[in-house]
Amino acid sequence: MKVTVKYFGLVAEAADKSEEVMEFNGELTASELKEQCLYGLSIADKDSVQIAVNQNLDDKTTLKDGDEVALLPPFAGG
Amino acid sequence: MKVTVKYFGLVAEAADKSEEVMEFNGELTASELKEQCLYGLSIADKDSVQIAVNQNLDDKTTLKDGDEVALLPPFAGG
Amino acid sequence: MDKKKPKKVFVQGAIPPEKIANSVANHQSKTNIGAHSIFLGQIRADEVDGKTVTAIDYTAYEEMAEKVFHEIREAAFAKFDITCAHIYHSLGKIKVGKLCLFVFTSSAHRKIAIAATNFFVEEIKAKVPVFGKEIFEDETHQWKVNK
Amino acid sequence: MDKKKPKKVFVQGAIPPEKIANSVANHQSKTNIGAHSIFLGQIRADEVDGKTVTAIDYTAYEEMAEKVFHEIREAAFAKFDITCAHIYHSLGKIKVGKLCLFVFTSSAHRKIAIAATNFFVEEIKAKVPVFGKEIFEDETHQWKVNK
Repeated sequence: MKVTVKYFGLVAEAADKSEEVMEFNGELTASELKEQCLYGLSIADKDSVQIAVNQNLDDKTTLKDGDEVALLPPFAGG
Repeated sequence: MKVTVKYFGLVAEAADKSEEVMEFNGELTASELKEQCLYGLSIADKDSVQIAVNQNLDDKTTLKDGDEVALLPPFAGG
Repeated sequence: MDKKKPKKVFVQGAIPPEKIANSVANHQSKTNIGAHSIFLGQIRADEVDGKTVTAIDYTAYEEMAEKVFHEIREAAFAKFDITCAHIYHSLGKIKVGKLCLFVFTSSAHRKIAIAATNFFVEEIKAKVPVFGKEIFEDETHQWKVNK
Repeated sequence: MDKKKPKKVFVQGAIPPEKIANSVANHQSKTNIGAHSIFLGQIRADEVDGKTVTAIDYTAYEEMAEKVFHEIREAAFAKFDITCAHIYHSLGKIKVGKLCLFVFTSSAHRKIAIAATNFFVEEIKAKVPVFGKEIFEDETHQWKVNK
């Protein structure tokens, strides 16, 4: 199963990447994927990072093949 | 004693004048003057006409020589 | 800063949209500002008994009105932490679709600017001796009353 | 009317003040409008630990952001009796004093326009995935967080 992970703002900076394709077997929720992606990164408040799956905020869902997952640090628009 | 009376908006229209100097003897309050000025004029709601004496809303005051009294219909600014 | 120089609020005729752009541009050097809140009043083609408003002819008790505008400014600066505030109101015959009121406040923070503009608009409507003759297409008229 | 055509909200670079004048001028033919309410966000020279912000570099999860902007518009039109609503948000490096957000709503009545603009601003701050890197004069930076 493949999902595309997008990194933004301070998460992209800490990870030093903006996008990657991850492959894995078995079931994985969005928040499990987040934990995995942020593991080892220097981010002060990981709880403040929200997850969007296919452009909807959602950390409960179990990921499906082809999903687009985004890791979103606190919003700063306006 | 002389006061200047200014008419605005629908009051000026009904009175067909914008300003006049009135002379009288004895004491007169602002609201008594208003009553006198509006007497006989075709104004539907005379209660809605406010009085300013020397540019302050005031209908209680007793007029003094040289006062400027304004008869102000409902405001419509903005 | 603006607080100290009382400026004339009334302008003859409609307020041109360019005035808004100029006012905003003039504030780009004030780097403590984070938010501008603007209110514009535009003449509406209201229908009354089948007749349509084509213009409003504004008159005012000008000396008192400028004094009240000044008092509203003072109250706004006392009440809100705004950096600047500008108000312009039209006099004369303003056609439908044209602007008759321009309120512009600025602050470090959005909520303050928005609240201050709201305050100005409500105070102006309630307290300033401005009168409006709504002129219909057949040249008859009625007198506008703020609600 | 505007309701039906979803337009792009993001613009590259700062929003020029002339855009405001043009937007207002474009609404002078809509004679059912009585009130415009405008909010502008301007980059502030905040001081943090003795260093001064010189610019904010905005990035966004663009596809999701445009979708959320659209949902906010839909919600605003359902909630408020507005005739039009326009939003523009900058992307890229916006210098201090320049405009990064332009919200513009119009209605027959002032209270509706003011409430709608307020709604847009709060919703945009809370819900749209936009990220801001505050750049200091020494080229260091910190990430902005909306409060």
